[in-house]
Amino acid sequence: MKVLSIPTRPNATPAGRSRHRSRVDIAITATVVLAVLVAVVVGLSTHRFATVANAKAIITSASLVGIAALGLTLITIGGSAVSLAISPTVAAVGMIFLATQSLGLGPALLIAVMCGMLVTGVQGAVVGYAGANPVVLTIAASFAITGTAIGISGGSTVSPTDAGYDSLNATPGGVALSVYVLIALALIVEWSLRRTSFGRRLYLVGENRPAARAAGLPVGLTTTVAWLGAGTLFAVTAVFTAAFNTSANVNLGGTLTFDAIAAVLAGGTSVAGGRGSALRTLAGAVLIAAVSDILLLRGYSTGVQIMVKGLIVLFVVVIVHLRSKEGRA
Amino acid sequence: MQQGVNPAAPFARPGEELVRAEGLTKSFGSTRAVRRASFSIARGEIHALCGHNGAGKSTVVKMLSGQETPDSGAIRIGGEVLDLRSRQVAQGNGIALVDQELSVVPSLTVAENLMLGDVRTRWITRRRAAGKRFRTLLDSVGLGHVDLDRPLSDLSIGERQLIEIARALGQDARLVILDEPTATLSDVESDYVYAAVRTVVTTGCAILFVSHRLGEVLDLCDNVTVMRDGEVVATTPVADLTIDSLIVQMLGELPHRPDKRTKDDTGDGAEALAVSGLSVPGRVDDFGIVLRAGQVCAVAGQLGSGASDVLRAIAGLVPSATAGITVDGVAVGPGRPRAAIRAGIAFVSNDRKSEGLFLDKPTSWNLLATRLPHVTRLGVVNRRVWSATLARLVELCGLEAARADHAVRSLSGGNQQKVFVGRGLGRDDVRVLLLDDPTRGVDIGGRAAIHALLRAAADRGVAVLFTSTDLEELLDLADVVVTMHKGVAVQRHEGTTAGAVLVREMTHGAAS
Amino acid sequence: MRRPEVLLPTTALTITVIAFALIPTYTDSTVAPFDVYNTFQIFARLGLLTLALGLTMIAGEFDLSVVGTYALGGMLTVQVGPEHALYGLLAAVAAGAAIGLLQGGLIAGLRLPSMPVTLATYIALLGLTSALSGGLTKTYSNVSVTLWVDQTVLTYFSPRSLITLGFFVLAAAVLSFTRWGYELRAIGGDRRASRVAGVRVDRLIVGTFVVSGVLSALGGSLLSFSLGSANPDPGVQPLIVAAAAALLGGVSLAGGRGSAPGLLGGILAVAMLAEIVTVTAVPGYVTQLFFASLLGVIVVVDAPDLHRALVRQRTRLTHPQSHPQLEPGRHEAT
Amino acid sequence: ACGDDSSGDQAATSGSGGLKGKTIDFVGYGKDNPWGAYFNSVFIKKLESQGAKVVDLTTMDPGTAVTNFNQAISNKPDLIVAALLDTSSTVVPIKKAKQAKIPVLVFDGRPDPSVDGDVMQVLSDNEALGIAAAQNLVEGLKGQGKDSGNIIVITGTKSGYASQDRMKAFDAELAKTPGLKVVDNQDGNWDPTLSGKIATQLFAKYGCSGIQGAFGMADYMALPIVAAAKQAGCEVGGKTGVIVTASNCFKVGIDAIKAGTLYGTATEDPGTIAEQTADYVIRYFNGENPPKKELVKEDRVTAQNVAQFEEQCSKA
Ligand SMILES: Nc1ncnc2c1ncn2[C@@H]1O[C@H](COP(=O)(O)OP(=O)(O)OP(=O)(O)O)[C@@H](O)[C@H]1O
Ligand SMILES: Nc1ncnc2c1ncn2[C@@H]1O[C@H](COP(=O)(O)OP(=O)(O)OP(=O)(O)O)[C@@H](O)[C@H]1O
Ligand SMILES: O[C@@H]1[C@@H](O)[C@H](O)OC[C@H]1O
Ligand SMILES: [Mg+2]
Ligand SMILES: [Mg+2]
Repeated sequence: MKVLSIPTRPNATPAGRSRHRSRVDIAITATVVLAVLVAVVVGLSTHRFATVANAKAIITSASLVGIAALGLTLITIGGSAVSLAISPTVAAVGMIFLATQSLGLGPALLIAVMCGMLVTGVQGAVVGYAGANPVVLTIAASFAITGTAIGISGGSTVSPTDAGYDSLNATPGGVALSVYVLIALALIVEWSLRRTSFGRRLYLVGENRPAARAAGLPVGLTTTVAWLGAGTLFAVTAVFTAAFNTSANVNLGGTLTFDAIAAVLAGGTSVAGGRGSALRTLAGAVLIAAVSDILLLRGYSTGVQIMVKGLIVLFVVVIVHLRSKEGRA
Repeated sequence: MQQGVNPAAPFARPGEELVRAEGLTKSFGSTRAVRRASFSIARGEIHALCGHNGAGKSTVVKMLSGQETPDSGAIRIGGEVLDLRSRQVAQGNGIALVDQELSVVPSLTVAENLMLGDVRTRWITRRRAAGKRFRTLLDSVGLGHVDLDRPLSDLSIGERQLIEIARALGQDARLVILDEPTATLSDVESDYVYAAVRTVVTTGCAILFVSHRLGEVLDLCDNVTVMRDGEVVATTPVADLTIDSLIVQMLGELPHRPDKRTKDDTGDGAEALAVSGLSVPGRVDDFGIVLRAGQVCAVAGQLGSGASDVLRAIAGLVPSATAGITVDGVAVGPGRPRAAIRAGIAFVSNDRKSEGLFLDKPTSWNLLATRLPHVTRLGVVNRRVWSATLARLVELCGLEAARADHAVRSLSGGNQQKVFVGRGLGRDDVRVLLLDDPTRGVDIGGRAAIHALLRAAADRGVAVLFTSTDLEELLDLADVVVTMHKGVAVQRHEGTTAGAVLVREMTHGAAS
Repeated sequence: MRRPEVLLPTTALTITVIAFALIPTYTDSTVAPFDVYNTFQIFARLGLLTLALGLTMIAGEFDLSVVGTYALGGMLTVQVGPEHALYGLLAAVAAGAAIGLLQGGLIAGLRLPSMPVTLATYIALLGLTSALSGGLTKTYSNVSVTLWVDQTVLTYFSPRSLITLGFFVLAAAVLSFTRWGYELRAIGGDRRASRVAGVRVDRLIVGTFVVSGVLSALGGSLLSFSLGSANPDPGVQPLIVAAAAALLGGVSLAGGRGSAPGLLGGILAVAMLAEIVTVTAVPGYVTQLFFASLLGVIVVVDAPDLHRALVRQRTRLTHPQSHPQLEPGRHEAT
Repeated sequence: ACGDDSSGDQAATSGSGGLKGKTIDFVGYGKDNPWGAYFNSVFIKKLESQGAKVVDLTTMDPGTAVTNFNQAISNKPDLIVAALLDTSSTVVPIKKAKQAKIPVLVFDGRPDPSVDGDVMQVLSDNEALGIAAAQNLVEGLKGQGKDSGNIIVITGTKSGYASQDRMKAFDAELAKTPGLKVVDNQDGNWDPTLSGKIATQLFAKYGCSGIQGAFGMADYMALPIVAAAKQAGCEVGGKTGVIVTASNCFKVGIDAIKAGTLYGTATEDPGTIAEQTADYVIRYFNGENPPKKELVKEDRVTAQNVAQFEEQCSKA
């Protein structure tokens, strides 16, 4: 077999180029380190920031967005960019969850998850098998979901007839249940992405769809499964959100669509697909929550918090882009 | 800079020098695409640039047209050294271009495409006035029948190419560069281009003509500059050239042939692939072939000859293809890549960047992408099986084991191609290996390694079918060569065939 | 064969005009000139946003930040210009241009994808607007301006809808009589080819984003004048409706396709639909379902893999003997 | 300025023909708001049962409300009934309606003083509601032995007088107990989800020890405050926990008062005012010339008197 190998050459990258590369690289790394340092210093010097209670507050506020963002991560890695139908899906599933409380918590949860999977999975199938543009498709889906939800509910708020949902508001060990669920789900998603053939296929399909097709990978199926997973995670967000608010209407999802996208992007995942991880999304969600928290504690308004969230996303997007360009120069 | 460069031969047609390339050098990473290339073109001259694939022709073109900046060397136009920073600057200096890759916009109309990027277009466009000029322009390339307001997407690929040529010719440029302008054109269409080019040079402008069609080069051009492996070999007046002498200039000394098998070694296998009546509307007409297990067969044809389409259709990637295909006697429905793969057909595209490799993923992922079912248990990756399979493949492909975890993007082109080919190797379920131009952009060493891989696959009983435009490769590797020209098979050759015959058939079709 | 950029808006507009004209026959409501006026008012509310988004889509980009700029423009107008409406307007336009310059510069200069960049800007702008207003809806005390922009002109129009129409006319003129028009479609259709052909791609991208910023900010200004107030968070509905209008107007998400008259047709169809819904008191959710089906059809018809499957199916049907018995002797090339 | 001025005459006279054949354009709160949903159902049903045609132009978005108001004017109905989410942006539409001689009835929060004389009004006693909320907090904290502490407030849409009047009265009443201080006051836009979000932030910002009392302007806004407090690990009610009050009543609120998590609320249930507004419309069309302005009587509700209001408050 040795005959087949060609003589290996020394890695002969021209000196000029490597010097140039490392200079840009150093600049990027320095910027990132500086940003982290500033954040740490500002954080530590902020009254009440470095306390256990506050840490709980941060992770709690990251939990609901975080779970939805995990779902979006699957969609993004699979090359479908983003879903713009997250908020309506969460609202509709939340309404269904509260409306079915009389059946008991278990059945209500099951129905909610099934609905989330169905609604999102159908979109995934259209994207996966027909190659439809996910952005337009999810815009259409958001109209369809909201329209249907209003049509059925008459536009009014759903209030539960049984209080079974309240166990989702539990705080075992003084930490909200949704936080445990977030961590568990992040680990499960991360494991599936890294260790299963579904995960590998998803990265491959997401990075290069024509290549995946030519290599005979099941493009349609893989995409659909990813969206089904996303639907499940949206449903989990929905039940927690509905339980927390004790009532649900078509506005339940609020700004969740954009919050989830922000978390995914802040985690350094590119919308081009083929890259990203659940843990990085988790980090993105926590990063945004932590910075918002610092600003909150320092007395900045909600507006400033939102603005800084946008700037963080912009910063990460630019840095990640520059880095990956460097890496492949 | 100048030493070691062949002094330009005297021109066939005397004229004032217009363009001079002086020691142009360009590297991409550690690929030295062009080294100290020098030549000059006179006013009124049609100057050909020839060379094998990857010789550096297009890179020279890119430097002359402002798309790439030379690492060193200079470009003089009308005696003045110019810094061609961008396409606009080059155009401002009177350099028009037809790129090797079709560069028109299908969603625009014919007229809009003709105006596109023209530095003379004013902010307010006056269509009426331009209309007359465009009509004349279209007439000159034989598109008199085409409506100026039709979107280009209504036109055939050949017609689109003619539009791009018309655009360049209509820019009143001092130098018009045509990089393989006729590769996708029929004879009739090409004739219009030749006529138009001849007309344009009478106004004193110069043409740089890149082509693999040696016949047209000899008919049309005044001087030929031949490049080989990034360097200029010679510039010769056409009067002093024949097709055969030009081929020798391009190929240089043929390297020593590796163990090319005799005809007896093959042909005893069972029929592995049978294709009949393969047609792709507008591209391939009624192609058929039978291959035995262990045979290596080349479909040889120039760009646009339909050779690639034949392979893609067999791989199920052309939805409009019709064909009867059987693998080991079992019929495979066309148009469905997964069915083809299930039947044992593995395909290696000629476009490894967009249709082949997952560039940002590690070598290991790329090699195992088509084998996930074999390395997983109940959907979970079995790390032991994964590493064992990987180790076997890395060894088989002659890759560095240590780099299996590096992104494929960081490998050299040759090694990338080995990874790509390696995906279809060492698998019992692969019966037919299809490779579309497997050594495009790969150097001599990498090419030999890939050839060895293909041979080894054939020895294990796989039927190998590949396309190539490269004579050397055809002669080295193939047991059977089917030449193609304009969508139809010209001739099937088994055993030794003279290279010149193949080149002739690929560039001229069947002898008449 | 009609092309989608003509076919889509004409169909959409025809259907809605017919539905509009038929209102009296299928309901007991009547159509008054005011309904036409009101249609144009709805048009004025979303028109500039649609134009801004549509132009970036034609160039093959997608400017999600338009709603952020729209909100900021409205807020600046209210806060800067209570006395002199013009100052407010200028502040909004300047902010829109600056935002466009920044985004266009990043996107063209670093070759960044526009979606994540404009999304980040969108979030940041909403935050900025909310910070400027303390999160509150701010009122505009200059009632005379409010009355002026919405007064009836020529029965069917108001200064506001006429200004908006004016921008569509201007855009149509610029796009059809200057090289900007086809160059914009060129860079959206095939950016590489455009670069090779010598189009100044980067400048054009920056310019498009500046125009998009200015138009969105102006749209926000006009809305604030009309409402006499500015809302720091208009929500995502305007963006989604504007995107739907642009798609109906024959613009494609892939870029390279679309025209100003098409965009006008798209947004007029949407406005008329909204007016029909109000006049006939059709429940709002029906409109949403209608939009959903419309977009659903557009996106599915456009889906490449579906095309592939259809071509394959058609090939099968027209060549029924797709797996024929191999006739010996015919396989091999001569 | 819009529409045909001359035809407005007979519309302006209420006549005495009852509601039969009358058209009422209803620019009320949207159904997505729990209060609006119940108000609308009662109000519309009652008028339709009398033979009137009600055109539903309700919304919870202040901008859309203005458009809808203008639409209503163009429809030339016999009456426009409106709730004013944003007081100032409805000044111009009210003036336009007057020009078009279309009568307007405003309910819940009062209109801008500049157009006060141009409309009929059935108002919640928002000042009483604000006072009740403040009294609930003072009383609740006193019960815990506190006469000082930090209060957070999440209001309804701040651009409307329903919120502003409640807040003014609340502040004035609270000022009587100098130890109590409003440390944060945020616009919750009559939106339960938004209120929960804001509350979560505020508990993170001040910590459990930094908040002694909370005022969510509606029951459906106060309950997310309770949920947020619990999520943040803060005690609610009882001997030391946060005292939470609302200022309108729903079944969920009554349940919470009984459970002890909500200290108190005030009446202003949507049913009562809906009945009274519908009644006003009927009287108007019957030519009974009802007074230009009517106020709904409001009461304070706590655990002590919850039984008395349970029936009135449990319909929505
Ligand atoms: N952008 C690039 N990055 C890296 N390598 C490149 C790039 N462009 C060209 N090359 C390499 O430079 C060499 C010369 O390529 P070039 O395109 O000039 O060849 P050519 O003579 O035009 O070949 P062909 O006849 O196939 O068109 C090849 O090895 C090619 O792989
Ligand atoms: N980005 C990179 N990071 C690490 N190693 C690299 C990178 N790019 C190239 N190399 C290594 O440098 C060496 C030269 O690579 P290069 O692509 O320039 O080779 P090449 O001359 O084009 O070879 P080939 O003819 O096979 O294409 C190879 O060993 C390659 O693996
Ligand atoms: O609950 C709210 C009520 O208290 C207020 O008066 O008007 C709007 C309602 O949503
Ligand atoms: Mg070339
Ligand atoms: Mg190479």
